[in-house]
Amino acid sequence: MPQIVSELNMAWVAVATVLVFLMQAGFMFLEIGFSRQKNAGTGVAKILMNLALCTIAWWAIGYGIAEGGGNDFFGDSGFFFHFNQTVAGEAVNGETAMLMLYGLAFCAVSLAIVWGTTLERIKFGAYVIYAIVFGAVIYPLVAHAVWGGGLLSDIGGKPVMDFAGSSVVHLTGAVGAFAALLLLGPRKGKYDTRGKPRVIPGHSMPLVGLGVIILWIGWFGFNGGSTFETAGNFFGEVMLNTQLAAAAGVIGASLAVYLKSRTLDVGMAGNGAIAGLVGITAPSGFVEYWAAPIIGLVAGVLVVYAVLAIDRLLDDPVGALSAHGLAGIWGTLSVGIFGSARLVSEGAAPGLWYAVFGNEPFSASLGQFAVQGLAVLFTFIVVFAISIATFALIKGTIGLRVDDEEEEAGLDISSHGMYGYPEQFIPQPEYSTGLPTTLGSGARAATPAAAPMTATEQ
Amino acid sequence: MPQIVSELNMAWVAVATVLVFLMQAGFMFLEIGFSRQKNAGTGVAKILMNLALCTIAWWAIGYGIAEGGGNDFFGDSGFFFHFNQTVAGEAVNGETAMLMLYGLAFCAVSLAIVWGTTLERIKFGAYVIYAIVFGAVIYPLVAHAVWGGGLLSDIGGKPVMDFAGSSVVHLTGAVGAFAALLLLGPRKGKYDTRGKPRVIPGHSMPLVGLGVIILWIGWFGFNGGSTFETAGNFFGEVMLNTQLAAAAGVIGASLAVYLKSRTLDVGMAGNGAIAGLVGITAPSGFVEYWAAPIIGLVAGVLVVYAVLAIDRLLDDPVGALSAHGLAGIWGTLSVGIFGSARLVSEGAAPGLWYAVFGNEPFSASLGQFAVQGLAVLFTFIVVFAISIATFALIKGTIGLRVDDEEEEAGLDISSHGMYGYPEQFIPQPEYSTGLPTTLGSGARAATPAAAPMTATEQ
Amino acid sequence: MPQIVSELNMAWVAVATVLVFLMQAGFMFLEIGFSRQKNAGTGVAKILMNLALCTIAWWAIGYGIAEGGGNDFFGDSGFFFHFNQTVAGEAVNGETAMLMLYGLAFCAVSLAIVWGTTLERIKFGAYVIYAIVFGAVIYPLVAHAVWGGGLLSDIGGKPVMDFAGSSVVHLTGAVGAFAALLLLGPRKGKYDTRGKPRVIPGHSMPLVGLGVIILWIGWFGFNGGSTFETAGNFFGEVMLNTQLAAAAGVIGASLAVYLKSRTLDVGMAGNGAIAGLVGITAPSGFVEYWAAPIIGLVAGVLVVYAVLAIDRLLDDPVGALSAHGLAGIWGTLSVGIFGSARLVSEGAAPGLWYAVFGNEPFSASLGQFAVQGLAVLFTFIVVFAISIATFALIKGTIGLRVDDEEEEAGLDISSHGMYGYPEQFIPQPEYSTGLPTTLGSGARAATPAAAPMTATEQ
Amino acid sequence: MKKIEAFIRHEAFEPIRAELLDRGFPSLSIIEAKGSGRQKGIIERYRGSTLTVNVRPKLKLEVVVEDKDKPLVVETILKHARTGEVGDGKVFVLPVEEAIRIRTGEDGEEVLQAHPEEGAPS
Amino acid sequence: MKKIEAFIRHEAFEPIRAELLDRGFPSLSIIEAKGSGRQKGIIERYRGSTLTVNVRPKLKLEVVVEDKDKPLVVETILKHARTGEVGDGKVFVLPVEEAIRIRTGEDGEEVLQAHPEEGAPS
Amino acid sequence: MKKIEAFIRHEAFEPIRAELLDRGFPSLSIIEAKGSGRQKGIIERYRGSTLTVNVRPKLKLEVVVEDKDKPLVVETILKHARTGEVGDGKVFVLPVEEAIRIRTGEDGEEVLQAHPEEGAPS
Ligand SMILES: Nc1ncnc2c1ncn2[C@@H]1O[C@H](COP(=O)(O)OP(=O)(O)O)[C@@H](O)[C@H]1O
Ligand SMILES: Nc1ncnc2c1ncn2[C@@H]1O[C@H](COP(=O)(O)OP(=O)(O)O)[C@@H](O)[C@H]1O
Ligand SMILES: Nc1ncnc2c1ncn2[C@@H]1O[C@H](COP(=O)(O)OP(=O)(O)O)[C@@H](O)[C@H]1O
Repeated sequence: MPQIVSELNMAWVAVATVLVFLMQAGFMFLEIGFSRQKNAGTGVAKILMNLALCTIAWWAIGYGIAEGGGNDFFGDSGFFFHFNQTVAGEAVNGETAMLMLYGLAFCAVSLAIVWGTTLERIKFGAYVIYAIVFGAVIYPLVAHAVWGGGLLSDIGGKPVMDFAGSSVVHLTGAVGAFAALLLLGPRKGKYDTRGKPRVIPGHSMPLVGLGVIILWIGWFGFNGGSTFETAGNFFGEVMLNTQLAAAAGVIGASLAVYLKSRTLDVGMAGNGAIAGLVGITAPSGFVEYWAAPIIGLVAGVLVVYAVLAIDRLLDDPVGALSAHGLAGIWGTLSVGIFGSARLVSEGAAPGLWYAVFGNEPFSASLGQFAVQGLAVLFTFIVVFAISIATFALIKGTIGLRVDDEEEEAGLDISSHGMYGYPEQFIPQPEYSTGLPTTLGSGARAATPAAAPMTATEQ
Repeated sequence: MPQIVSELNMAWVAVATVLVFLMQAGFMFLEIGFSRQKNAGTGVAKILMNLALCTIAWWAIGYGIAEGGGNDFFGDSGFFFHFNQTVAGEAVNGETAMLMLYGLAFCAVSLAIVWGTTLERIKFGAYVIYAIVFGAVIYPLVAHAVWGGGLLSDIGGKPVMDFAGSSVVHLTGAVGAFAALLLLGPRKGKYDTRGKPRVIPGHSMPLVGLGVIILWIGWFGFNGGSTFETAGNFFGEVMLNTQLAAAAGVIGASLAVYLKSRTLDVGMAGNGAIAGLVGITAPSGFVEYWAAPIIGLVAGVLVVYAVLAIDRLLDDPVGALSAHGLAGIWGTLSVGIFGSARLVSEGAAPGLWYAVFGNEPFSASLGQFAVQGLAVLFTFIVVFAISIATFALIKGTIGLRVDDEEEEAGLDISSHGMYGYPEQFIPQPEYSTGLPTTLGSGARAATPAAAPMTATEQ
Repeated sequence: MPQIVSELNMAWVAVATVLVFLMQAGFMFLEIGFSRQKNAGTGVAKILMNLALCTIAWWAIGYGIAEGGGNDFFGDSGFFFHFNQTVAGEAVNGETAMLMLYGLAFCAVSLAIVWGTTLERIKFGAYVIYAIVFGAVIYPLVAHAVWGGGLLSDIGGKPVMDFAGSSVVHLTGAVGAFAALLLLGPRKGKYDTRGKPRVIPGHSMPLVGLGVIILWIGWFGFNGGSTFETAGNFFGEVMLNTQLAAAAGVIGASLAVYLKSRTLDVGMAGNGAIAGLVGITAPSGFVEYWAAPIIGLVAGVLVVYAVLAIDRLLDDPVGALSAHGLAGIWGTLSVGIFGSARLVSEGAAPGLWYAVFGNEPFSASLGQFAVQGLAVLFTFIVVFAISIATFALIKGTIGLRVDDEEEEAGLDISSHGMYGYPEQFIPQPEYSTGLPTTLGSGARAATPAAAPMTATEQ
Repeated sequence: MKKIEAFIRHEAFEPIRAELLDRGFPSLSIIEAKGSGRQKGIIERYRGSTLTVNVRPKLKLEVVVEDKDKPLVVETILKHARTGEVGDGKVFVLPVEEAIRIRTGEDGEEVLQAHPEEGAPS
Repeated sequence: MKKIEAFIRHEAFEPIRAELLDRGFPSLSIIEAKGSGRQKGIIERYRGSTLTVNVRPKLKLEVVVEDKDKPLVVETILKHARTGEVGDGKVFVLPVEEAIRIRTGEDGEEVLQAHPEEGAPS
Repeated sequence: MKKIEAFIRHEAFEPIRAELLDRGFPSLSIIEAKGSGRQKGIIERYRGSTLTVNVRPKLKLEVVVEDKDKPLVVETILKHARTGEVGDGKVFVLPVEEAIRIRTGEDGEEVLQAHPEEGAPS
C-alpha cells in the first residue's frame, strides 16, 4: 500500500480520534445537567481524573491486552507502548501510535458510561481505583475478544459483528454501571417509605442539551472512524446510517414519552438520540440505509419504557442502563436481523430479515443471530464479574459511598471543598472573603477536624 | 480521477459535514441564551426534534428534489435514498452518501435559522409540521434552483453565484422566520400600550457566546467544505476569506453599537460575527482577500441598525431577520460587486468593482449583479409563499401560538412539563419530592385535568 | 512533491486550524467560569473583539513580520496578505493561505492567554489597543525568531526546538499577562488589610470544565498540526505524546492539591491538564512516549505550588502565569532534557537524559539545554519590554483599570450595559420592562449623565 | 408606624410600584418568596414521571408607612394585585415602633415621609 | 392575630407543611435566608486556599394565624424542625393587627380560617 | 424583645456581622431583597436599547434581641452601614412577643442571650 494511502487513512482516524475524545465533554454535561446544583462541580473533576487514569492504564497495560496479538483471551505485547517495540508482530510506528490513541478514546468513552448510575453519592476514590482496573483490564479483555482476534472473532467460523462497539463499548460501560449501582444503592430520598420512586430533577436542561449534541457529533468519529480507512469512501455510508438512526431515535423517544405523559420531555428526547446512536453503533457498517431508521426508532421507543421500568427498582439518574445497556444489546442483535449480504464481514451470514423476506439460508442467519447474542452474553459475564469484584473490594476498603451528611450537603462541598456554582450557595464574595477575624477562623478551619460537615460548636 | 483523490475529497467533506452539524449546537445556544430562564429547556427539545425530522424528510424526499437532476424546478430521483439507486444518472456509492449527508447538514442549518423569531411563544407542534415541509420541499426547491442545475444555474448564460449559501441557506431560513413571525406576533409585553418596544433581555450571555463561537468554527466547514474537493488547496483561500469577514463583522457591529449606545453590547458583537459570516458565505469562493473584510464590515454595521429598526415593528429576539436575512441579501449581491475575474464561475462576469475601477465591461458586471438580485427575489418569493401557507395551515388547525397563561408560565413548564433549570424555580428536591401525601396528589395530578395551568381549587 | 501530497498535508492543517480556533472557546469559558457572575458577560465580548482585531492585525502586518523571510529579527514581505504576492520568495497560493491562517490561530491563542490575569477589573479599551500591537508586532517577532528563520533558529549551529510553542505561544502570552498585571494590580478585596490573600471563587465549575476539555481537544490540532504534513503519520506520535502528558498533568496537580488541602480541587485538576499540555507543547515532536508522562506530571505538580506561591503576591484568577508561564518554561527546557536522538531537529543535540544515562556527548546536550534556556530568556525580554511599554501607554492615556464603583458593580453592567445573567440580577422582565412611566425614565436615562453608576437623586 | 407585608403575584408589582411612586411613596422593598394557600401546587413531569410542587413563587412586598398612610397604600395594593383568581395573596399589617434612616441617622416618622421631588414619576 | 416566623432547616419544611395542611392550615410562605448563630460557618477550599462562610442557608417560614391557633402551629414546627443539633433555628412570634385577602378584599381573622375543603391532604 | 430589620448594602454586612459577634451577638439572619427609595434605579442597555430597573439589590438583616440590647445593635448597624450616599437604607424595629429555640424548646429572652463561649470571635 503506497505511503500516501496509509497517511490519508490515519489522517481520517486522527479526525475521528479527536471527535471521540470530544465525547468526554458530552458525557460530562449529560451528567452535570442531570445532577442537582450541589453536585455540579464533581462531574468536572471526575471526567478529568478518569480520562487521565484511563490514559495511563491503557498505555501501560490495556492496549497490550486488547491489541497485542496473543491468545484467544488477551494480547501479550505492546505494554508500556514505546518505540522499537513490536506489537502483534508489527514494529511500532506513526500508524500504530495513531490507532493506539484511537483505541484509547474508545476505552475512555466506555468508562465514562459507567458513572451515569453513580451520580450524587459515590466516593471520589472509587473512580480512581475502578478507572485503572477498567482501562488496564476490563475494557481491553472485551475489545480483544471481538476486535483483537480473540474468542469472539471466530465462533464456529462466524465472527461477531460489532462495527463500532454497541456491545464492546456501550454494553460494557452499562454493565459496569449496573455492578456499581447494585453495591451503591439509590440516592437518599429517591424512594419513599413505601418504595415508590420519587422524581429528583437535574438542574440544567441546556447543559443536558449540550451534552447530547456533542455526543451526536462525536459519534460521526466513533462510527465513521471505525472504517480505519477511506477506501471506497465507505465512511460516508457509515456516517449516513449513524445520522438516520439518531434522528429516528429522537422521534421514537419523543413520541413514546409524549404518549405516556402528554409532555415532550427534554431529557427523554436526548436519551432517544443517544439510544439511536448506541443502537446503530454495531450495525452502522453492516446494514442498508433503510434499516438504520428502523433500528434507531426501536432504540428510541425502548429507552423510554426501559427508563420508566428501571426507575421503579434502580436509581439511574441519566438512564445509562437503558440508553447504553439495552440499546447496546438491541444494536448488537440488530446486526443479526438487518445485516446486508453486501456488507457483512466475511464468514458472517446476512440478517434474519433477508432470510425471512429474501432467500438467504435461514439457518445461517439464525446462527449469526445467535453469535451476536453470544457477544452480549460474554460481555455481560466478563464485565459484570470483574466489576462487581472491584466495587466490592472498594466498598470493603475505602468505602464506595459518601456518608449521609456529605450526600445531603452535596459532593461538591464535601469532596471538593467548594460548590460548583459558588455564588449560588455562598454569600457574595463581597461579604464572605471577610475580615481578619474571618481569615483567622479560616486558618483554624483548615484543620481536618473542622471540615464542613463536622463544624463544631464554638 | 484516481480513487485516492475522491477519497481525500470526501474525507475533507466528511470533516466539513461534522463541523456544519456542530452548528446546530451553535443555534441552540444562541436561542437559549437570548431566551428567558423560563424558556431555556424548550430550545433543546426543539433543536433535537428539528434535526431529526429534517433528516428523515431530506432522506425520503428533499434530497431527491434538490440533487436528483430532473428539470429546472425539481429533481426526480434519489428519493428514499438507498443503494442500487441511480441519482441524476449516477449510481449511489460512498461518495454520493457523503455528499447527501453534507447537503442534509446545510438543510438543517437553514431550518434552525427559522425559529429565531419564534422564541418563547410558539407551539411545539408547529416545529414538527414545518420541519417536515421545510426539509422535504422548501429548502430543496431553492437548493435545486441554484446548486442542482435548476432555474438559477443559468440565467441567460449567467449562473447565480452563491458559493456556500448566503441566499440558498441563510436568506431561506430568514424568510421562513419572517413568515412565521407575521402570523405569530410579538411576545407578551414586548410592546407597551403605545406600541413602543420594550427590552426583554435573554438570560445568559455566556451561552450566547458559546453559540457564536461554535457557529464561527462550524463556518469553516460550511464555506471551506463547499469546495467539495481539495484541488489546489482552494479551501484554504475560502477559509481565510471566512475568517477575515467574521473578524470585520465583529468590529463593524461593535463600533456601530458603541456609537449608538456608548456601551459595547455583548449580543451585538456576536450578531456582528454572524452577520460577517453570513455575508461572506456567498462570496467566499469568488472574491480576493482584500474584499472579505469590507464585506464583513458592512454586514456588521448593517446588522446593528437593522436590529434596532426591525425591533420597532417586529419581535425578533435573536436578530435572525437582520443577521441571516439582510446580511444574506448583502452577501449574495456582494458577489456582483467584488467577484474576481480569476475566481468567478465560468459564464459569470466579475463584480462591478472591477468594471468601475478596472476595465471589465460594465454591462456584463451589471448583468451579473442583476442575476444575483434575481436569486434574492426568487428565494424570497418561493420560500415566503410556501412558508406563509404552511404556517397559516398550522394556525388554522392545531394553532401556532400557546395561550397567554402558558406564555406567562414559560414554554418549559407548559410544553415540556418541567423548567429548564428546575432548582431555580422549584423548591429543592429535599422538600418537594415529598411524602406519601405528595405522591398521592402527584398521582392524581397525572390526569390531564390537573395540568399545571389548570390546577383547580382543592 | 505531487499535488495530492500537498493537498493531504493542507487538509490536515485545515483540520488542525479549526481545532486551534476552537480553543478560543476554551479560554473564554476558563475565564468566565473563574470570574464572578457580575463579570460573566464581558468575557464573551472580549474573546470576540480580540479574535477580530488580532485577525486583521495579523493579515495586515503580523504575518509578514513572522513568516515573510527577511532578516534575523523580522520578515519583510507578505503584508496585507493578497494574491499575486510573493512571501519569502514564494508566490501566494492556497497552501500559503492555509498556513497563514494556521499561524493566525496560534497568534490568537497566545493573545487569549494574556487576559487571564486581568479579569474583573481591566478597561475594555485596553483589550483593543493591546490586541492590535500583539497581533501585529509582539507575537510575530517571537514567532519569526524561532520559526521564521530568525535569530533563534540557529544559535551557534544549534536551533531552538519548540515544536508547537511552549515558549513561542504560551510563555509569550504569560509574559504579556505578567506585564499587564504589574500595572493593573489586584482585584478589590483580593488582599486584606495585612496583605493576606483572600479567596474570590469563580462562579461556575461546569463552565471551567467545558473550557478545559475544549482546550484539551484543541491541543490535538495545536501540536498534531505542527507537523504541517502527514509524512510517516508522524502526527500520530505527536498526538499520543500530547495525550500522555495531559493525563499526567491532571494526576500530578490533583495529587499535589489533595496533599496540600485534603480536597480534590476542581479548578486545579483543570489547571493540571492545561499545564501538562503546555509542558508537552515544545517537546511533543522531539521526545519518546515514556518521557511525555514525566513532563506532564512535573508540570502538573508545578502548577499547584506555583499558583499558591504566586497568589501571595499577584492576583492571577485563572493561574495563567503558572499554567502557561512556568509550564511553558518547563516545557521548553524539557526538550533539552528528554530530546531523543531519532527526533531532534538537525543540528540539535539530544537531551541531557541521554548524556547522563546514555552515551551522548554531555557538552553538546548541555549546549542544547542552554540554547533552550536562551529561547526562554529572549521571549521574556522581548515580550515583556514591548508589553509593559504598551500597557504603560494605555494606562497613561485611556486608563488601564475601571474605577472602584464600576469594579464593585461588575464589568458587565459598567462596560456592557447589562449583566451576563440578566435575570439573576434584575427583577423578572414581567415587572421590569415596565409601564409608560418606566419607559419615559428609560428614555431620559439614555443620556450618558444617567449611566448606572452615576444615577443621581430624583 | 405600620409595616405592610403583602404576598402578591410577580405581575402585580410594577403597577403597584408605579402608582405608589406617583402618590409619593417611592420607598419599598420586595423579596422572592414561595407560598401555599388555597391555590394548588404546580404539577411537573420529568422523564415520564410526575412531581407535585406544593408551593408557588410569590413576591413579598414590604412597605413601612406612617399610620395615616396605611389605608392608601393597602388600597393601592389591593387595586392592582386583585385578579379574582385564587392565588392573589394576602396583606398583613404589623406595628412598627421605630424607623431610622441609616444615611442620616435621623429617626421617627419623617424618615418615611415622601420627599417633595419624589412625588414626580421617576 | 399572630405572625409566626421560624428559621428552620430546609429538610424540615415538607413534614411541617404536610402536617399543617392536615390540621387545616394550608396557608404559609417560605423565604430563602442565610443565618448565623451557635452553628459554625462552612469551611470552603478553593484552589488550595481556605475560605470560611459565616452564614448557612436556612429557610424562613412565615405563617399568620389567629391567636388561638398559635400554640398548635408552633408545636407542629417544633415537632418536625428539632434534630437536637445546633442549627435547628428559632421561632419568633409577632403581633399582627390586620389581615386582608386580596382576592376578595375581606379582612379580619376569618381570612385566616382554614376552609373546610382545605382540611383534606392536598 | 425586639426584632430589628435593616435594609443595607451587601458590602456592609460582613463588618456588622463581625462586630456583633465580638459584642456577643452571633445570631442573625440575612435575606436577599430588592428595593427602591430615594436611590434611583439602574439603567441597563441591551442590544442598543435602554431599560430601567427600578429596584436595586439590597440585603435585609434580621436580628431579634432583648429590649435592652436594641440600642447597641442598632448603633452597630448604623456605624457600618452608613456611607452618606443615598441607598444606605433603613432600620426598622418591631415588637416580638415570644422567642423559642427549636433545638431545646426553651423560650423567653434567655434564648437570645449570648452564650459565654460565643463571645469570642469565631
Ligand atoms: N396565613 C398566611 N401566612 C403566610 N402567608 C400566606 C398566608 N395566606 C396566604 N399567604 C401567602 O399568599 C399566597 C396566596 O395565598 P392563596 O390562599 O393561594 O390566595 P387566596 O388567598 O387568594 O386564596 C400564598 O402562596 C402565600 O404565599
Ligand atoms: N436572634 C436571632 N435573630 C435572627 N435570626 C436568628 C436568631 N437566632 C437564630 N437565628 C436564625 O436561626 C438559625 C439557627 O440558629 P442557631 O443558633 O445556629 O441554632 P440553635 O439556636 O439551635 O443553636 C440561624 O442560622 C439564624 O438564621
Ligand atoms: N419605607 C420603606 N419600606 C420598606 N423598605 C424601605 C423603606 N425605605 C427604604 N427601604 C429600603 O431601603 C433601601 C434604601 O432606601 P433609600 O431611600 O434608597 O436610601 P436612603 O434612605 O439612604 O435614601 C431601599 O432600596 C429599600 O429596600
